[in-house]
Amino acid sequence: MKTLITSTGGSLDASFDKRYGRAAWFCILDEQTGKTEFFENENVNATGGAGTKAAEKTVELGAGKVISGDFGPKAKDLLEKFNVQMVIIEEDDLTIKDIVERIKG
Amino acid sequence: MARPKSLRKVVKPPGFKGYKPYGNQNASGSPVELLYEEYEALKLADFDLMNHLEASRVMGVSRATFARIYERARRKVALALVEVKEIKAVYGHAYLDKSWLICNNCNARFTIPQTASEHNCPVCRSSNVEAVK
Amino acid sequence: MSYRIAIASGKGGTGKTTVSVNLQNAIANQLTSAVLLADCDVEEPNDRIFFPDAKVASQTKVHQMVPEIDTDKCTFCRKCVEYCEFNAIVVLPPAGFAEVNASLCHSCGACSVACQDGAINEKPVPVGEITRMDTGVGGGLAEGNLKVGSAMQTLMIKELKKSITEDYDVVLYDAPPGTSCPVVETVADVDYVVLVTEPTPFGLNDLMLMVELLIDLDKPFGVVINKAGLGNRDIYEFLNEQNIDILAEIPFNKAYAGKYASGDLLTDIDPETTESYLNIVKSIEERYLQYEGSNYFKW
Amino acid sequence: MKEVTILSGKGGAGKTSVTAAIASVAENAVFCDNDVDAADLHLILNPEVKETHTFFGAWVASIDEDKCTNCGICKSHCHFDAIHYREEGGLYINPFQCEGCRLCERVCPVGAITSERSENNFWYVSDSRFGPFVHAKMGPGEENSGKLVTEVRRKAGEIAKATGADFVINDGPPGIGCSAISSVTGTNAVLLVIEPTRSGLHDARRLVELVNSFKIPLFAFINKDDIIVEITKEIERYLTENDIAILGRWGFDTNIVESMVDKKSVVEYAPGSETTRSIKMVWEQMKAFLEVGKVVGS
Repeated sequence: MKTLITSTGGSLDASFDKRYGRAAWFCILDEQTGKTEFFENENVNATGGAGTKAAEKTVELGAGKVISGDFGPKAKDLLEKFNVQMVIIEEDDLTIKDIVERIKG
Repeated sequence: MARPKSLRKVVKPPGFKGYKPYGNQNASGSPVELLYEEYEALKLADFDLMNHLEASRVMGVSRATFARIYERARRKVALALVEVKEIKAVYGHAYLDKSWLICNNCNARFTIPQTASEHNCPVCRSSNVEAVK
Repeated sequence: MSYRIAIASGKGGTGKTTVSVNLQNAIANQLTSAVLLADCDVEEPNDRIFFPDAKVASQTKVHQMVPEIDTDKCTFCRKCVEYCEFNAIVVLPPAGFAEVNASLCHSCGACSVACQDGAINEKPVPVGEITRMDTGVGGGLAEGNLKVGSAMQTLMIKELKKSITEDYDVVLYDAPPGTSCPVVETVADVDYVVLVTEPTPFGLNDLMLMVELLIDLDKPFGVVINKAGLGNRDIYEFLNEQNIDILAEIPFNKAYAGKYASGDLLTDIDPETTESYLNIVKSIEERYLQYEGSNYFKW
Repeated sequence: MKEVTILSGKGGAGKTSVTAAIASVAENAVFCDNDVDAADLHLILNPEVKETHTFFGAWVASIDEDKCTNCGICKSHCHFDAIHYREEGGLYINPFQCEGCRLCERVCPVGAITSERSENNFWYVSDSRFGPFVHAKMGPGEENSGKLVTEVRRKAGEIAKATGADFVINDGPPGIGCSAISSVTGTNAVLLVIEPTRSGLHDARRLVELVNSFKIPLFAFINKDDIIVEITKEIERYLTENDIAILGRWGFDTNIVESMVDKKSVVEYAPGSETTRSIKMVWEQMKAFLEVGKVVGS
């Protein structure tokens, strides 16, 4: 399964971004192969609807699970509709690498 | 490998973490673990006074499965009362209507989509999870 | 045509609602009974709280035209997504999913222009309602009430104004707080703005923002200083420097604040406060007499 | 680092006075004014601005009159009545009425219309006597934006991280719209300041609904609780029914207005007053909740 993690930058050393719709980057982790790929969030500066667009991107990238700091009501509805598992991590100072390693166990 | 159990819908998690007997200092042995779905079955059948068919529909399981869950729930409560054991509410094989779970191991909060086949923590794989009130 | 006055304040809590309600009462008693109050604070309309005995005369739903995507006709080309500046449309080609989120939609019509497949139809979605009430004061109260979470404040205000088809001598608009779009919409067609402020640094700060906006919009205005006696003199210096009219000062007193709190405002007002409202009415009367559409020659 | 947002629904309930008072008792905190539409906290914090940033707001369209052929296609497409004929002929767009949908730009057959993001909004990073302070100023008539709120909160979070601050304290916007949502998502607790008036109660109900939908722990503070006891009681009943703890209360105290005029927090202006004592209690309880997850003594 693929997992989307919100990130502040385009590499594994970047910090985990606790915002969903307004995260700077999205990291896609393929849990089977352990490979990661980074996508820039085009809607980071949208005046509205950033959460909706992020949810659309999540489904488009084929993620079944999404890890972020919080989800707005509109994003929640959409993710629920597409059976995407939402995961909230509240810790600060995590890098994308930390989270990926946690998942890999 | 055993067939994964299908998830049972729990409308509302129990409002307690557990029960302790009093008037008896030496409650014996390990606590009885009452699963959320067992609590829900007791509630639907003996509190809301639904018949088994109605209750099974609410929980989204077959009538036979409901009967099994309900039977187990009653036996556990009886065991706890007679053998003076504590009761602990434990997250079982349930998903909650639009609500969130929390992992006691890594503190991640998460949802369980209806199509999910497992209910462990999606980050650290721990099975020590409970519903967020 | 009615003479239209907006009652506005940059900051919330200056007593804008109190002034609106009492001003309607004073105008009804002193000037003309054909005076309507319209509550344009559509997100949190509070004027009706002051009329516990109001009778609802009529109620109309307000709709927003929201596009709906017919997935049988849709070719999932995503052109509508590209046209939508408000990120209200989600299209997922592999899933055959295309939907418009009504709470993000601004009803601009761009997606209908974008769609080449005739898959978009606009359907009315309720965003709130307009209520007309008989309050026993003048022509009563018109209230716009927007559903929680809707972004269509300006549409609601426009519709509220449109719903006032009768010919009143004076219409008062109780504006929402702040200086953003809904306020601009409220004052857009008025003949005069009454700014309500309080003599504190907060009041002055927000008044300055409001003055800046009204000068930009080229609207005539005057200021009512509420809670006079509290705070300091800075606001008077500012108004004097800028040569802005002070219509009246309403003295602060705690008993009066208690009346506000309980929604009981139109009775037992102390003489000083009554005097203040008379002063506002007088200033308005002078302007009203010069107003072209006025047929006010009775006196 | 933990984050708290102070909200009130209706304006004028005393939210900024409460925030300023908390600012003077909270140690090692970063402050953030989320009320970007009518920012007030800076009047008391008296910040020394270190950085100024432009915030790009909504799109605003304008017509190049040299290219325009007066065909009127844009006008017929505009759903906001923002495009008008000039008395002397020619079309123009009223920037205050423009919603920024850019449809006119797309339908113009001669490419005479362009849109630009409004540059009339600013946000600042400042130092204050209580600690770092992030605040903003929106141009008049600008669209009230949750995005600007998100932006100032992000910066405040970054500063807190960099300086090792324990708390970020947000002075929330009025209302229950998009900017209020932006100011509560992802915070650790919300403090609701309620003034016991009919409209105060009315607004509090709508806010409780909103905050509950995000499952964020919610606490209440009652301001001017002695103005009308009957409504204060009604508010207390409502809060109890909804399991919302009242962390503290202020009576009507002229010190509050006087301190504001003096551009000080009430804690600085009247350190020995009951009002000051009360706010200290509120912060102690809030701090305990944020640190260990429960409220002391309630």
